[in-house]
Amino acid sequence: MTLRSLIRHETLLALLLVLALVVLSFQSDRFFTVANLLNQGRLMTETGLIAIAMTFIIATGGIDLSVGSILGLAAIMTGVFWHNLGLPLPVAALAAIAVGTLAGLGNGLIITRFRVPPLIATLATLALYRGLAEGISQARSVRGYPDWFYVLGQGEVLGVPTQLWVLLVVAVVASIILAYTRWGRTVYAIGSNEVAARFSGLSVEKTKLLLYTASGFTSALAAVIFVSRVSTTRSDMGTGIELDAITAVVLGGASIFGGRGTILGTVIGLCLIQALKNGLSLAGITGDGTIMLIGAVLILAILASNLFERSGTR
Amino acid sequence: MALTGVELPPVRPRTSARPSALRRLMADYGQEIVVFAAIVALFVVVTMVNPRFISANNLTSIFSGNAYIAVAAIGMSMVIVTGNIDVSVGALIGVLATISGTLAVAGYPVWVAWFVPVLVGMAINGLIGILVAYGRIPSIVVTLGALSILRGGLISVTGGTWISNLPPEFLIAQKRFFDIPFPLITMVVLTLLAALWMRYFPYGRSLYALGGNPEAAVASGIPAERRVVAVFVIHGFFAGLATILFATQLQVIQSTVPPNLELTIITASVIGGVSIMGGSGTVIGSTLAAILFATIGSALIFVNVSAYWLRAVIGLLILATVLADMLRRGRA
Amino acid sequence: MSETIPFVALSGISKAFSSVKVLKDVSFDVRAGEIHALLGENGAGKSTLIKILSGLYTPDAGTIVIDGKEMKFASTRDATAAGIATVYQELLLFPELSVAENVFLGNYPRTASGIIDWAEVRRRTRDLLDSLETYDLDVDTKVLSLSVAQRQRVEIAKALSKNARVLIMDEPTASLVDSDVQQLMTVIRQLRDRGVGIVYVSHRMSEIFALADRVTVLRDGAFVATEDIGAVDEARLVSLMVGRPIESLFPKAEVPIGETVLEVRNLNRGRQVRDISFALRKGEILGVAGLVGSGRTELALALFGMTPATSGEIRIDGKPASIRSPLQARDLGIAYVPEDRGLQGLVKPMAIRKNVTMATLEEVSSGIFIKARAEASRALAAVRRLAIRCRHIDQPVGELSGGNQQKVVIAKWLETAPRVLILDEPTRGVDVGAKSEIHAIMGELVAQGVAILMISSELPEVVGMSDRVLVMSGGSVTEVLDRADATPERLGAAMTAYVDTPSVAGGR
Amino acid sequence: ASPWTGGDDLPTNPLACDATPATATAKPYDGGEPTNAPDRNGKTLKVVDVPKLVGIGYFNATSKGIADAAKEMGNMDAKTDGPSKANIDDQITLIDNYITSGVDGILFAANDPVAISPVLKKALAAGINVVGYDANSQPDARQWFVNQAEFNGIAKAMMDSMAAEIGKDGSFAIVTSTFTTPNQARWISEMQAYQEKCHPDMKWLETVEAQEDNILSFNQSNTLINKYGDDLKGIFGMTSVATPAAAEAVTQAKKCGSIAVVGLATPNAMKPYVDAGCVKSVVLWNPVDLGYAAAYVLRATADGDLKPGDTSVKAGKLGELQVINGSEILLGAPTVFTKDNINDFDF
Ligand SMILES: Nc1ncnc2c1ncn2[C@@H]1O[C@H](COP(=O)(O)OP(=O)(O)OP(=O)(O)O)[C@@H](O)[C@H]1O
Ligand SMILES: Nc1ncnc2c1ncn2[C@@H]1O[C@H](COP(=O)(O)OP(=O)(O)OP(=O)(O)O)[C@@H](O)[C@H]1O
Ligand SMILES: [Mg+2]
Ligand SMILES: [Mg+2]
Repeated sequence: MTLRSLIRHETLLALLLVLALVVLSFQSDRFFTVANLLNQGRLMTETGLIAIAMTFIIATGGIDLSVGSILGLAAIMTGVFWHNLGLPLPVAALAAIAVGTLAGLGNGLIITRFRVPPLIATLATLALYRGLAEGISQARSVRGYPDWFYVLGQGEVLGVPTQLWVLLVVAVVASIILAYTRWGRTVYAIGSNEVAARFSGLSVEKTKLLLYTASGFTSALAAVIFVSRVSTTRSDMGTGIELDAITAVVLGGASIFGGRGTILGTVIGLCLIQALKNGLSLAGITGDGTIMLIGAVLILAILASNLFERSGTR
Repeated sequence: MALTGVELPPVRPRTSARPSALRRLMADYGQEIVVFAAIVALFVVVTMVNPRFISANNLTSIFSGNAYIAVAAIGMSMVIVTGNIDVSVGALIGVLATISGTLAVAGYPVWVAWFVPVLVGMAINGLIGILVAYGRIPSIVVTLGALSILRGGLISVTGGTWISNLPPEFLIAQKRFFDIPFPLITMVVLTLLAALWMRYFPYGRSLYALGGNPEAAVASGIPAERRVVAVFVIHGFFAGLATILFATQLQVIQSTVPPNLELTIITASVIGGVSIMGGSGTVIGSTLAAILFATIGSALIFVNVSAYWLRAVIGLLILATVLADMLRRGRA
Repeated sequence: MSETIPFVALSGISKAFSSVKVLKDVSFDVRAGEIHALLGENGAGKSTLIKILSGLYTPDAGTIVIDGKEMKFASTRDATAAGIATVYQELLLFPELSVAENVFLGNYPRTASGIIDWAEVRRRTRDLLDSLETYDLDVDTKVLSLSVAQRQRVEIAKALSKNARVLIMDEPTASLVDSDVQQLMTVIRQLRDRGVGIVYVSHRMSEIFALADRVTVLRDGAFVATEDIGAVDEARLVSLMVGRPIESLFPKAEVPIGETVLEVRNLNRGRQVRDISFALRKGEILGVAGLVGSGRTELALALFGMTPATSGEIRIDGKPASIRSPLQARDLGIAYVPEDRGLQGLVKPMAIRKNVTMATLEEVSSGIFIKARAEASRALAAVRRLAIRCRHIDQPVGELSGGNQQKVVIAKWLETAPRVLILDEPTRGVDVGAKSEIHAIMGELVAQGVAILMISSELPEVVGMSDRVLVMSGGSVTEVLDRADATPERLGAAMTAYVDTPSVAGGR
Repeated sequence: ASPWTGGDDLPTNPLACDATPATATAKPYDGGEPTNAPDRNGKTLKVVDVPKLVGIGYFNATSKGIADAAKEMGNMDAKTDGPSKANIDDQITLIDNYITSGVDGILFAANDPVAISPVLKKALAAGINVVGYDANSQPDARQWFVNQAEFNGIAKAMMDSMAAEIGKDGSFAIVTSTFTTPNQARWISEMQAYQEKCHPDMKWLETVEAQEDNILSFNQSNTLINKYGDDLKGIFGMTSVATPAAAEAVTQAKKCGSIAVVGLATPNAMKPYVDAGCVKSVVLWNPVDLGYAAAYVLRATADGDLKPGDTSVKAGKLGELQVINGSEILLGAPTVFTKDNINDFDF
């Protein structure tokens, strides 16, 4: 039943995406072009990376609100390591990713060791990590990176934006892990019944620790891409990105109560949101109109899929 | 009673005495006590550094400048107690403040300008509640959507203009009664009323039942759907009252609300001990937590914490409160 | 004793869930002052019928007549108003609320000003609990810290508080030990004598014959028969329920006992496991008896590594073993089928296939990837071996009947090929048919050399299935009896021994 | 210890303490050029205006100026679309979309000078005319930048006003939006440099952040008043949100006359306080004029009337505006509003 309804939601969402693409193409002839669509991929990479890790976390019934702050912290650290400590840029970027990963590990430890509910734990670290970014940076930006660094955020590989490759690889690997491996199974088991998972000898704590750490990692990876895309660091980078990522994940059919969710769904959700943002803008609708519409789509998509599910099983 | 008149089996002496009053207080209000202790500790420490901290003026600004957050957190706490959440309340307060100010400037009687937003807040949240209860959409999804709609709508409609030239009698948050600022009175009275209601009225208790075990609540004859709608409407009511405090504090009304206002309000609720899983927590806790945040914000300036590190220290203090609570519960 | 005009009469009741017919044209009635037992296999539709009677579900067809008037219940509130109170099968309590509040939630005593009279709530709860001989349960503790059995009493107190004319009890004794059952039966008889009509569901035959005035049997959602208790015997009832006769309820297989597999010495963990020593041998079923809170489950959890022991020694095959997590326990060949199958045993929304392989994922994987085929064939084999009745292995376990759910949990742990199998209340809430099947499975397992530690609150089961019985009280072992010596009297004495002075027991 | 360590590490350039104007060093054009821009001379231009954020009074005023200019010229279609939070990412995405949709010109006020530059360069590469106002990008990422007032000019006006009110040894504090907001950070740096040079005895107490949030600005101002008591003589408001909130805090604390408020703000928001005598001077350029000038500069650029190397540009009713710093166009000196003139303005 769950499997069937899951597929049903994603089919519905995919149809919605196709519909949106068709309608938006009629609104502007500049929308459905390869260049524009690839460019949209560039713009959604950071949110996409974070949303993929968030899918795992939400599927366990958890949540990570601190991703935006980790992004900010890792962005700052990239600059600090390179500029202030004089590390070579690749090393600096890796070190910054390590810091972000550690921040995620911190979340994981608070959640698993102290049994703090994820929402509360990450609300607290949302403030803490952003504060660290501000404190460490002392409100200074680091700019003037060498040109090769911009390949990551502004360049292309085989005609496709570099970071889109990164997103693609991460998405494929993540969907294989979630769908076909023991870890994926463990994630769903934890999300559906954590106690039973523990009684079945699954390593609940280790899995959660790993997931929050992975979420820190993807946030930090997104940070480096972000820095490369905008060529500077700011401590307020990524503010509010957690809500964008969560929106994509729940639009993609993951249940906020855990036990349900797929990477495919999240990716379709992500594309739908990005297509609406871009297509509506090209059609001459301003940003505030667009976010209203995205809000409505979110509610209606979930409502529709609820109705389908109910009519299907009753 | 069911068994009166029936011959009961012989009563054996009770083997366990009731735990001491203190233990029970700690069990029932542990988190509230932790937060309260944190506030007291902050006051003591900061006052030692700078005695002006405890001056009447500063107390007034700490309490009344942030009272609207505490008032909004009352409704949020009720929503969370039922196992739901609302991430759109910040945007809602912005919308309601704009409505309130527009009415006041348009020359309607001030009580109209105060209470129309309360009604609108109840109506909008009622709609959210209906989607949650009857549409069976998780509240975080509905309110994420509502957040976008309200935020976008506010800018679309107002174009971002500020409302100024507010009539002086509209600015009730600046008034004092018995020399106590109105926001402070409102915060205390509403918190106490809500706390009593949630403790002593069956309707209030039913919210805990619903959050603790929805199926059991239905089996106990509690109409779950209606209660969910109701709790969102009540939350809208408190959001409306919070708006009155928010909108009448200054002589202008900004059409953008403080960034992350909803997160601040949710944080106040959960740090105050409202379980995010639903079913437990009190509004006294959320009000204390709102006061704690306000105190921290002011205290750090008083003890000259570098402004750059301010947010990090706030984050650490929040984390410390959370961990203290977990240690108290022996979970660590 | 009772009038012949029924107080409540249901007729022609049908109910379907998503096009599966669960009740088909069922008729049932309750008279004032009678105890009417409702019998049937797992999934026969007893609970569903009860939920209709208590206003939780609305029937698709059929009528409910109370006191001669036809009624439609929109919610449980209407049913309560009509004088019907229910103790549900799944414990429906509020973990974060106090005992007293749980009892009176929904119909609080109020003061003149309309607010809840908490003093009265607590006083009345105390009286109700005392009437159930539950003197040691503080009315102010939160329900989340109570054991299953204690929660059961709170449920009963809750139903009693409603001053009902019809009291429905859906498997109220599933988690009670014998002495508690006796106590409860006394209360039920007293209520009957006051003219309350009682609907009683239980899978324990002895209780039915001790209590009931009439019995109604359901099978596959259909009405089979309503009989006076004097007109039937146990064999007849079983065959009415199952549709075929069952030879023996406790088919104890005689198996040669081998060498010691598990040896426990001076094990301690908190206040519930004190200085416990025993040995378990190959092919042996060691029953564990005790009152509620005697520490049986705690002992199992310590052996299984859920709550690792703080001191003492565990030896497997004579070698000392350290068990700090369920994973370690599994690798040492220990399996644990927990007492709360919904919470601890199963991931209900997941398919049977996935539940069965949950403890042995490595074995159906190559590297980190799960081999879907290997998994399916294993699950299928398990379903066949334990005769789990399901549509297909991809059916969510939540849709199965209680007995079949229990078999899935057992199947999951059999996949690990355990050498020591700990069964905690293996047949709680399981119907006679499935119960005898589970007992048969236990017989097969010991024949293969598995050692079984069986915790059970049902004394006949303990006596019938065990080679030896370990009796616990207050966290300590008070007696180890051989099968021949394990009379209910001796067990009862050992179970209550030292209970008032646990520190003495701890010193053994 | 230095009271202000924020900012961007750029050198400061305090003006002379008296009224001597800055010596303008001539600098060659350092702006960018659109690639293969079509001939837009006289044609109707489709223009998008992307402010830092929508929903605050200041950018409403600049948008109004742009709209006014477009109406006056008759051959410009201008539309404002900005992020709802002052967020670089949203701003970049918006501009990117408008590049794709094919506008002729982009007017922007950057949330971050560096972060916005790649997307602006992309716009130039697509042949779009790009002009900034209020908050600059890197010079080569746009053609012209309309500078409302030079940073050191603002700093001087603010510090001199404050010194006049609280005396040469008064103590003051600052309420700003965030330390990472580039314009505010530059102003504060210039203020510090100018204060050290020209008002060395004044005491700089501290700088607090208050986002673009008037309630927080009000609370922070209150905290400053309570913390320093009589030691605090003046508060600077660095944004049009913070200044009225600071004035309100002083008013409600009944400290009018003993605590001076000086700041950047729109006159409308400040009228009540200026009229009540609580605030003596408000510093600002006219943001409506700023938007108006930006629209004219864009038009002139598209028409080819403003080319690299030019030293001035005609901007409708504002007359000739001077080119400074290579590729910036100066709106003029900031206006100091007082009780005498504040009611002459409406924005
Ligand atoms: N809410 C529901 N949705 C779908 N199917 C249900 C639902 N509740 C019960 N069923 C199905 O209806 C049938 C009857 O269930 P019911 O709980 O009434 O059985 P029961 O006789 O009480 O069994 P047990 O002895 O195990 O308690 C079972 O097959 C069960 O799976
Ligand atoms: N008197 C009591 N008060 C509160 N909690 C208790 C009490 N007795 C037992 N418990 C709790 O109930 C749970 C089960 O207890 P335990 O394992 O000791 O019981 P058991 O002998 O297995 O009996 P049963 O399984 O029938 O409940 C444990 O979590 C224990 O802490
Ligand atoms: Mg049942
Ligand atoms: Mg037990």
